[in-house]
Amino acid sequence: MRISAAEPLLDVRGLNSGYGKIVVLHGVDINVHKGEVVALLGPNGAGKTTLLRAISGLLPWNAGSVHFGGRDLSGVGPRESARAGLAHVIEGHRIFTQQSVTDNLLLAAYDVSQHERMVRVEEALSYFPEIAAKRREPGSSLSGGQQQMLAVAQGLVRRPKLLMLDEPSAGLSPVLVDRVLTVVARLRETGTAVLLVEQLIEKALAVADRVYALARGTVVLEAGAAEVGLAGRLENAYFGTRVTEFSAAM
Amino acid sequence: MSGVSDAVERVSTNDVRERLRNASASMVPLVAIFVVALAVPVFSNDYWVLIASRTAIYWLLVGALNLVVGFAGQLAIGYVAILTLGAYVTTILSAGNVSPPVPPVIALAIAGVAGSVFGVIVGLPALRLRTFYFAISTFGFATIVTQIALAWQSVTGGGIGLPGPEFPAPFDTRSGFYFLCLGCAAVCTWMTANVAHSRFGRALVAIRDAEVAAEAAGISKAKLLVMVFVFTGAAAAMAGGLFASLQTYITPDAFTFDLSILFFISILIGGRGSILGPMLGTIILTLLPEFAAPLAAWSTFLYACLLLGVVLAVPGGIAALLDFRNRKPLDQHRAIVPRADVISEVLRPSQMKESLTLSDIVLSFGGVRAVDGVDLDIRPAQIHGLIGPNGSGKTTILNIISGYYRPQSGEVTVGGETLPAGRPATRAALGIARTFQTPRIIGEASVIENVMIGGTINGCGTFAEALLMLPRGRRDEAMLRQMGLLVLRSVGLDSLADVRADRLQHSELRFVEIARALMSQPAFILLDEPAAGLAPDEIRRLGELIREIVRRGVGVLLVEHHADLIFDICHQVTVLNLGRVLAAGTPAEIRVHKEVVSAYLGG
Amino acid sequence: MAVPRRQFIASGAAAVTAAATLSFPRPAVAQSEPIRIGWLAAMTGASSAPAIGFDRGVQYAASMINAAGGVKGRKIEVLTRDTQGDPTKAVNATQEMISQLKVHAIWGPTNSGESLAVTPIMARSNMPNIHPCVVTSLIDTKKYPNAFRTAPSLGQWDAAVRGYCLNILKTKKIAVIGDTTGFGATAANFSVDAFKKDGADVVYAANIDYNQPDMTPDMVRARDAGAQVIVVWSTSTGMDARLFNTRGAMKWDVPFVGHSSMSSGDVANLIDKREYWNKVYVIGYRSCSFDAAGKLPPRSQQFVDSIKGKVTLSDNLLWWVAGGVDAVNLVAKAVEITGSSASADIIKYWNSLNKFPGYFGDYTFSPDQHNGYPTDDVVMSEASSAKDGAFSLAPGYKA
Amino acid sequence: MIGSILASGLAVGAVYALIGVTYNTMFSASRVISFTAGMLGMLGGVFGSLFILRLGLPVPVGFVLTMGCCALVGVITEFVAVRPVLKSLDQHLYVLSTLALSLMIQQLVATEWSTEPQRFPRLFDIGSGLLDEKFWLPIVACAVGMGALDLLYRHTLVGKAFLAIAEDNFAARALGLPERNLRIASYALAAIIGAFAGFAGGELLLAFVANGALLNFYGFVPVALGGLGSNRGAVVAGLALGIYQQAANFVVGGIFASVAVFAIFIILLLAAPQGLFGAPAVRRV
Repeated sequence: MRISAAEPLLDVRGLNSGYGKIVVLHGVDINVHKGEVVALLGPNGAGKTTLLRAISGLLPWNAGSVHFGGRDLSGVGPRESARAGLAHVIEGHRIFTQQSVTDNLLLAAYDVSQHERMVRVEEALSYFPEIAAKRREPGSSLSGGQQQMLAVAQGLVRRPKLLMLDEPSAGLSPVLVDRVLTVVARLRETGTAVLLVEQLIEKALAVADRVYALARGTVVLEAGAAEVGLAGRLENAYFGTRVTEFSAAM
Repeated sequence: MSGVSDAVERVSTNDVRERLRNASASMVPLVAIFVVALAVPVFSNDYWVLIASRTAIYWLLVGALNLVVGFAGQLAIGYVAILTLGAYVTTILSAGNVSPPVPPVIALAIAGVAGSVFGVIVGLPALRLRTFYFAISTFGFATIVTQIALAWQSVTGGGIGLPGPEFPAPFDTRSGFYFLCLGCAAVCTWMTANVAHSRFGRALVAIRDAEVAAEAAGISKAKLLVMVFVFTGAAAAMAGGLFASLQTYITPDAFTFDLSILFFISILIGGRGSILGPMLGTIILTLLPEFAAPLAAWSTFLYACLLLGVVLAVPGGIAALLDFRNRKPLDQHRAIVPRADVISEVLRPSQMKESLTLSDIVLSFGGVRAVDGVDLDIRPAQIHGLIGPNGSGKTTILNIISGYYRPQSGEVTVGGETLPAGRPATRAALGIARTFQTPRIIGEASVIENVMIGGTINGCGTFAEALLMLPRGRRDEAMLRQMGLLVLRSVGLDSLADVRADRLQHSELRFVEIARALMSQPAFILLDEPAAGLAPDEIRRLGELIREIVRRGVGVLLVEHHADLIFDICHQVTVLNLGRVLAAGTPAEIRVHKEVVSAYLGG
Repeated sequence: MAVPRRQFIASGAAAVTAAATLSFPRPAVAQSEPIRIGWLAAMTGASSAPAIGFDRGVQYAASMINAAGGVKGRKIEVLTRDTQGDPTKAVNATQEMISQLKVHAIWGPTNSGESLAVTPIMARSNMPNIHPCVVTSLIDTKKYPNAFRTAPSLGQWDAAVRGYCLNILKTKKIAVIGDTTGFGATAANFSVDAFKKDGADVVYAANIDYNQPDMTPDMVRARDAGAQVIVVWSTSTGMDARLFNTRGAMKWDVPFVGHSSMSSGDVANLIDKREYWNKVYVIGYRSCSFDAAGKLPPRSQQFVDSIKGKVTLSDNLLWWVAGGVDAVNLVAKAVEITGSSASADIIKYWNSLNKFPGYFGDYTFSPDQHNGYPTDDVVMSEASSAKDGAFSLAPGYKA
Repeated sequence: MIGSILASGLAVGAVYALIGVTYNTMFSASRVISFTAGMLGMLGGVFGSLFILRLGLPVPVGFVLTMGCCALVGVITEFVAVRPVLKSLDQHLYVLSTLALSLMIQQLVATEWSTEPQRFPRLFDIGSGLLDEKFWLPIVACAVGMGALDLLYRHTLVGKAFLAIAEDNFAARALGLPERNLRIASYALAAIIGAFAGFAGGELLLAFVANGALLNFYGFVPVALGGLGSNRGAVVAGLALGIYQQAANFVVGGIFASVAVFAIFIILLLAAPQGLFGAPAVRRV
């Protein structure tokens, strides 16, 4: 376990959450430090998306705690967490197809003061020239990849302390995936922390400082992105064999 | 179905007694109410007899309408239309405005027939329209009928209306007539209760709360609703005939929309899917204005307050307040212990020798090719695992097999015989059962009832037989309940048989769904992520259960994320990616398949 | 599941005790018990205006009699039930009055829809009943020997309207308009037939939904058909006003003749110009009409003076108040003369009445004639001339 | 003749259309179809008459007060009849809760105001005959209302937020939009649209309690035929309905007119359950 002296930006402890009767997360512990990129890996149905939703307050949680920037987020809705600087880009690039690119970004800047809004929008667009060119066009006219970029841009508009990206690569061509992930790298430089849920392990590891592997609703592995033999350990973690050993090994 | 008949033979006498006890237990309060009602003329006066008659007449209609609104969940707010029709038909026939005068009793019967026809007409839009739209369309019929009554002066007397029919002795006195109404109400209640406690009643509730699961169980919404509309229409029209006689005179303005609302509201404050609740609702709403006579001016307002109060405070209605059995806490530390040995009792050795085959299936939504030329071969007595990343088309394939989606090309066959595409209700009869990713359960029904839904197609009694509780209907019930209990025992939930399903834990619901699938004695079972949300030991037991099912010759298609389970129990595994088959083979082969590992892990 | 049973018995028991406490000793035995008059009034809901007017008369008369020591020491007790114009409620209330409140006579209901439903019920227990409802079939001395009408029948109304159109306005081409309610449809049809019988030429007949925002199409048709007078059968003030406004907008000076709702105060609020209300003649009554000199008949004048300050007339019609008073007096008188409040005696007394001097009119009943109101007293009056609930006679009548 | 049918037809049609838009606005914010829509139209007329005629306030003041009061009613609707049942939309409890509330409103008006139609003030006193303001006012109001809505939705962030919530409630929340406040706001907005319709149609329909139930139905027809959630559809269908209804009044007479309307409604709906501009049904599995 890597212990850091600095108080983590995001600190999740013993989190239990789920949908109605379905408990998906069983006592999840993760943390993200300032300016750090953390990849959250794991097979489908492991609870990655659920975890992000619980953190941003889209889902209520029944046990455990979430602290962000020292603030207790229990019972805090998505709006407050967003205001606190925690931006959540949900899966499936669900942008508002009937509204223009600019409007989509303005909506993300809803709480930002009037005169500041356009500044933020331009700033976010500066990361994605290809959609900046289409700023007047409706979201429906964008390709899947561009819609994903727009979704990420929506997250950036708030100048978040932590950006949570849920499978930004889903349904994107490798080229576009790289486009999105380079942005993640740039964000790290600006000191923005990123919590990245990814299917494409190599690509995730390429940008991440640390990885957590989630399986069956619990963290089965935490490691530095650079550690050797990580792939093999992940595989085992995924397929559920000898998990106990690994968790013991940590 | 030999297995089924075995089950029937195995119905031991105490099972039957048990079943009767359950059925009659729910009848006790109803009977009690009618006993008290019988006494009304004895220790009170004509006024209260009149009010009681009115209540009985309203209940005659509401009781039947309860099947449409309370059970099938169709928002029929305009049923005063059929009341009006019945009133006018009875009156006109017995007055002889169009024909030689007919004796009122016979006129009443004819009205019943007319009502059942009209009931179907008013009801049919429910098959096509969304709930609120349907509500408004019934309201439309209500207006049309009164307007016609108003305009057709030569027959209906127009605005002045007609003197209502007078029933012959012994029904010509206040109490005589009251007993007539009470009799009709009692019969109607008995019939409704019979339907409610039959496979048809459960099917109605299934249509309301779990339509998709209902289709998978082979329930045809259209057929079922038409039968119910016929019954309800008849009852409502006869209520109209009695109403006309009670009023002694009918004019179009006697059939106010408030009346319609009263019927509708009685049911909903009574509680959906209950008979006692709506009955109390009707009684309360009919008596209330009489006790609150001085408040007449505000009656509607109070009435609305009551309604709002009920909706906000007790959405379950009166029935929920009276449902004590489901108040007592369940054992918190209960565990699901499937009894593999019982499976052999539940499932007869499957005769199915051919396999369920998908050949070159293609289905795209919009531009996206969800399934892109997939071949699949599910053999009897084998477990076929289907894995792959999200959006790789696993569930889509399940939905194609069970007939919810119509593939653009390719076909699904069993032993060379093509299954009709896009018709889910046919699958149960073809021996294909399934479970769902998120359990499709009727929360307000008991666990056993939920399970019995799965056996709906095994019943052989008709709706009429159920209505009149004829032997075949009774036997169906015995058989289904017996099977249900057996199946529940096999999945290890028999201790929860009579508990409201929505009180169960998620993991238990998964097993309830499997039990429901087993009810139809299927040759193939499609399981959609049965292990999702289950604890490790539960997953292990699930594995054993599936293995045992397969031993009886059933073919299983298992869509699962829990790779460990897949590799543990499957005979064959197919890996999908982006709608295509990435690899197929034995678990061992797949386990080491390089592409799979990378695709599955990404990379 | 025992609780529901208990609950029901509880409410059942409540019913029974209610019955017990409310039931009274039989009328015949106690001579000092109050005279109970059941009063079926549509006090709320649509078209509640008449009932409210009647009620003032009823309460006034009862208080007067009781203040004077009652009838042979028996107080008058008025038991009112608000039927809201709903026949169903009326049926319940009537049965309650008969079997539970044990009233001696019933006054009302005040509209035909309810009356049609309750009359047979009252007949069944031979309950003495007076009502002001117009529908002809309500009075049938064979079927309902207990029911008496103290107001004109539809036939009498229609006769007055027809007579005025044909004999005084001397019009030959008639347009008849009714609304789509039960009353409107019935009255209009009745009127059309009667006009035809009298050889008049009904050039236009229609039923209009009183919510119809614009009456122009019908009015234009009537005009194009050459109508010289428009007969209106509707209780909807909204529809009346719209008709007047349309006529005004069309600059057409055809007279309106018909139902008294056209003279209601509500119409005054709804018409665009005051003068649009001219040339509107509504059914009225001699007893409640000012002659050319602006004087009421002596008896009426004396009545108006007597109630001054006690009953407001400005916002309702004199004939309602007078009718209410007469109803109570008819019952009181019956008990006073026969010394009994038994149904048979009351009915017997009423059947013997000849020109009983009421404030609304002189009532005459006989065993085979229960339409008590004198036809000649039904007259037409100027709709816009309301003053303290009375109207000036329409032009053409000799006082 | 045809002229007057068109005039009154378009006029009432415009009112129906705006009530339809009221239904839509409430629906897109909450997926709830509320029986209070028609009541708001009725209240627009009643409050207008109350403030301007009975209390003698100047027209602009009366107008603003009317809108204000109705907006309040809208907010109350959201709190009392909508929010509590949002959790269980599939049970259709909203049908009951909103029905109950609308019955209360109706009863209150009947007892506290009047059961008889009351006069509505003449606002501008422009035009007569077929060009009378009572005919063109609702039509203009409909145009203005739709224009204003368009401005709101296209050119203000709040309006865009409304659209966002209507399109994808979850995404909107994830984005940090104040979903709950926006829902309250759109109920107030819906109420104002309804009140505006009632106010503009006041001279035509009068301040009459019975208009509530009437508009509830005739306002829903355009929604059903035009397609739930589509304001364009509501306007087209509303105007069509108005003309059809007035023509029916004229051709088959008052008694059968309503029969004609209901019949065509049921038939068209069966033919096209999603309405003219409606979205197709969503996949169930």
